[in-house]
Amino acid sequence: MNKFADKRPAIIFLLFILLLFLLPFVYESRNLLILLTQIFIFSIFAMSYDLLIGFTGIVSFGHAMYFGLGSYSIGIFMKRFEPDMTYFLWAVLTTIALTAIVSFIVGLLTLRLKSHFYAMLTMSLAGLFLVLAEKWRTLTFGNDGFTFRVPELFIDRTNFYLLCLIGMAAVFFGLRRFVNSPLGRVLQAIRENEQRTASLGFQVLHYKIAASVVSGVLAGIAGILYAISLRYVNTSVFSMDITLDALLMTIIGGVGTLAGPIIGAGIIEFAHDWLTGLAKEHWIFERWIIFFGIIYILVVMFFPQGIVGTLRKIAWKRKKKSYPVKSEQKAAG
Amino acid sequence: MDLFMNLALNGLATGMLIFLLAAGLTLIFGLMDVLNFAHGGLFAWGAYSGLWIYSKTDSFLIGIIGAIVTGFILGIVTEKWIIKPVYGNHVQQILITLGLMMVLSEMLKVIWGPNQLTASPPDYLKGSWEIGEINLIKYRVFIIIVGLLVFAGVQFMLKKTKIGLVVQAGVMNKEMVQALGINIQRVFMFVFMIGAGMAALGGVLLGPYSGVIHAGMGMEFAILAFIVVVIGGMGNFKGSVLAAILVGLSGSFMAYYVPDLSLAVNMLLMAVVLIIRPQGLFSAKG
Amino acid sequence: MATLIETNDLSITFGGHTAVDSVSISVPEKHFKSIIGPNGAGKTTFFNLLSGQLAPTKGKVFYRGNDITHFSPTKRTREGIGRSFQITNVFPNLTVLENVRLAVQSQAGIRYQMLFHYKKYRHFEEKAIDWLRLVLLDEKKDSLASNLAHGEKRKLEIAMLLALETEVLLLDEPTAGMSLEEVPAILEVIKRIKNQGNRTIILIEHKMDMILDLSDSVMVLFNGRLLADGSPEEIMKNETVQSAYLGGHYE
Amino acid sequence: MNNSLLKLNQVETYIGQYHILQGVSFEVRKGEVTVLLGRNGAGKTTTLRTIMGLNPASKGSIVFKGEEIQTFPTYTIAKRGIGYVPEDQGIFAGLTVEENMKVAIQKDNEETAKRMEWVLELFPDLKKFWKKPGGLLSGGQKQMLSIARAYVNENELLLIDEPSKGLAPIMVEKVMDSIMQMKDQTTIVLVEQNFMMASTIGDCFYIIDDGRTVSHGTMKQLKEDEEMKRKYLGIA
Repeated sequence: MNKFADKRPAIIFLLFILLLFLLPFVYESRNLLILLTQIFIFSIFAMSYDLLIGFTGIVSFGHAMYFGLGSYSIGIFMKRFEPDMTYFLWAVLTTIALTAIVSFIVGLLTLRLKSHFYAMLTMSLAGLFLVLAEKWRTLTFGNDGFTFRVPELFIDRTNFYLLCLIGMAAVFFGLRRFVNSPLGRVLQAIRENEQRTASLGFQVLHYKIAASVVSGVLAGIAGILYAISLRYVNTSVFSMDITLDALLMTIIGGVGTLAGPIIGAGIIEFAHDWLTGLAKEHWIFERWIIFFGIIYILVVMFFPQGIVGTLRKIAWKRKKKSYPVKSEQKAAG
Repeated sequence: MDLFMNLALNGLATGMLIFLLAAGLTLIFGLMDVLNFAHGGLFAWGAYSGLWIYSKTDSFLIGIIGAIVTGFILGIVTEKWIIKPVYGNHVQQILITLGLMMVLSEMLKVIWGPNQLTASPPDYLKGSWEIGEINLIKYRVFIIIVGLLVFAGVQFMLKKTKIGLVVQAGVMNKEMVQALGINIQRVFMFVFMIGAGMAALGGVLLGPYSGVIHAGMGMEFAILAFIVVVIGGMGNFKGSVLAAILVGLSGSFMAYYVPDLSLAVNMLLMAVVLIIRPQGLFSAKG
Repeated sequence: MATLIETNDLSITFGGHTAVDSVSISVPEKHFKSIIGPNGAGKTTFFNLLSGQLAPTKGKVFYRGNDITHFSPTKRTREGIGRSFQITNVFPNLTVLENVRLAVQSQAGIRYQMLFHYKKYRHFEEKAIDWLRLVLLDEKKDSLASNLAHGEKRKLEIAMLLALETEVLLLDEPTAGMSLEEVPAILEVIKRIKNQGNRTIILIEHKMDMILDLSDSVMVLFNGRLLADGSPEEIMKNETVQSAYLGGHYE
Repeated sequence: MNNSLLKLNQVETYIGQYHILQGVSFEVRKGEVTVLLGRNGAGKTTTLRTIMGLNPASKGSIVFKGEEIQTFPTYTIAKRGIGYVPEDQGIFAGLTVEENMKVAIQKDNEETAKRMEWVLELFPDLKKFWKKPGGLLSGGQKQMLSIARAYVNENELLLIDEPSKGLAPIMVEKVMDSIMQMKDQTTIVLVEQNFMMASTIGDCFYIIDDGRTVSHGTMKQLKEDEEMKRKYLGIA
């Protein structure tokens, strides 16, 4: 029974993926397709963020820097060289290398800094990348950004949709395996009690760096897909708003769960789309982020585990109620 | 000489504005162990509300007072509803104050529109004084004087008044302050209010100085203020003024000589300080 | 029996105050030793010297005849000296089983494996359950640690310590902060460990009945000095010990 | 019981999950020095902290001058007239002796000024180091400052936690002398491990063991009762 319960979310998720996979073949709506593509991309980004905040207990306010590195890598390769698959792969490799190096350094800093400082420092570092992108005009065209062509394969929206869907599924299952691996389990132990983890004989810093690097690389991948979807990149990919998106999605969806960020990304992108539509009726909806800001604050205050976490807690309580008598008796005896 | 003076004056003025923001951050951190990521939002609110009042009343002075009052009110509300429920939980504090920052900036856009607004100093602060070769821009001198007055005022409060001593005592030992019959919650609120008021004052002063204000200015300056707080030593009030001047001056000179590196240098300085001397450059405590 | 742990002239000074003053003891294998002493006698400090949390100002610590004075706590744990703390220290939002499993994993040296699911290491789980059984906590294996009663948390902590399979167990007041009703359960657990007969245990405790019941030998610390060391019966009769305890600081 | 100043009835306190006080009851009579005895970790310090509201009681009642105070916040309790000298003295290290006293003063009137004079007479050392930061004082001077701070207000009850801890014998005597002098003016609850000091100053005693009050009586009785000393303070 236990085994089944463990597998159940994966099975549900697999069915869900299958449905989404079939969607473009049965229902033709360009807008929905684009919206869903966006959701997949941000799901990857939010899951990578959750690996830090939810599984390792690290609050980073600079996640946009990895995202931006990915976006600019692909943009620059496509613009400077040929928009074909070879250079696409080069861009991916470059992204992985750059994000791995940066996240390794940032991970090293987690050793010394308390949560406050770490959040501040990552926020500032992301700010630094933003400035860099603005100033290095020969490469980035500064604030205006630049458009670029993408490999033929990705021009077709359906193809790209499927690629992003597969990407999301792969990241989901990959991270699921990762957080359930012996190493991933140690990350959760660190989140719960860092000193104790160390006193069990684990080198806490190594684990934090590992989490930082994996998370950074995945965020970079999300950045690549994002830039391809727009065929355009500008400095906004390094902005605080990108980090805030990940934060909102993860927190509202539920930290420390992988389904949470996906659900969060879905809710926020859908609501964003819907509210922007409403903006024609009333201008206040253009400021949709204000609603999310308020919801986010309420969630942090009252449901710090988000939607998925709260549901899980309720389920947990119900399960516990079913056999409390037995365990009480044993404890007494 | 003229250039040097101008850059120095410019740097000092910027430094004073950053100081007004950083001083509140550092006091709140020292006493309450809360790092307020929404502090920049209060700064931006000061700018918008102050300049709005200025435009309605045609009096810059009333605008400044209005900004400070706005800061006080927002500070009290923030402390009571946002910070108080999450005392002692660092992660929640960080997350919630960042959320507040987001809401505060968006609110500005809702009320005053998403575009940037222009601002200029009142007539009596326009232009400059010429002293020999040197050209002193009045408004910059004005900012520096206000900044110094605030510094002196807060310093006086901390050293010479009962409430100031209580604030300092609270930084050292909160429990004992309470055991001596003082309601520390009220002290927290007071400090938060003062900090927010200073941030709002900084905001309204910035408007005519830079000529434009926009909703994102809070975040921009908040990052500078964080740098200052780190360099000055978290919770160290005097350190924050020195660090603010340092950052202001370096920004001003760098912006002239190597414009592309000005922000990078400050960040780098912060990173180095965090790694080598996390307690800050000007902190005596190990 | 062979000597397992030995201290030689062990001392530590904090700013002029000598917290542990020239303490030399030797503990044979499979021995159960208790440390008693009044407030501020230096018991926990002495523990910190044994487990490596503190480095001595003077003197040496030997383990199996090797000088381990300068080993870090992590290294000592890996060498075979494990300790529990006075303050409860578990992973609150992980299950009881997971708490112990992590310790088993560390003991097995599986530290950076990230490609396989943890269930691949099924034997870790079985081992963890064995440890939980030993501390009478196996029924609660699927509860979150944060939902345990205080006494149960202490048991969980002991299970985690046991799972590291260290030769030596340093137990620092395992009954601290516990309701009287919870104490017998802990006593039972410690008895079980002792009866297994394969560990060397050093215990700090102030509950005398418990000490007399369990110990092979008792050492008394007073103002950082070793006042007496002997069988429980000898200690009970010792005049110096009694007068020291009765507040004779200034006599 | 007209002269009852403070009464604890079956007080229980948790610190986190730790059930530290499991039923503490005692009564303090006006003008007396009540000594709390018991071994390390028995709950004496927590008892004082619970009275002050620093570790609030989860069960039981604390009555001070006829009023139940167990739910009050710490500062209200302090204002009701209880002064507290904690185990670590709680000196504001960065403030001078003068500033430490200033923070403590609740009412700035003539009465306080008089008390201040009296306190400084009691502890001439404080006057000598008036402008010196509290953190640079010696252990004994810190202890005096802490007591002075609690005593400068018109407190009817002083809670003093192990004033002899970590002090040189000469300092212990000084502190003891000062407490003896205050004894005539105020009621005191004293936690003390030093039995010599406790028995000299104390009028009556309560023994706390494993978070419960297990025994009490007059100091004279305790001095004569070897069995009691052995059982709760000793090792047998």
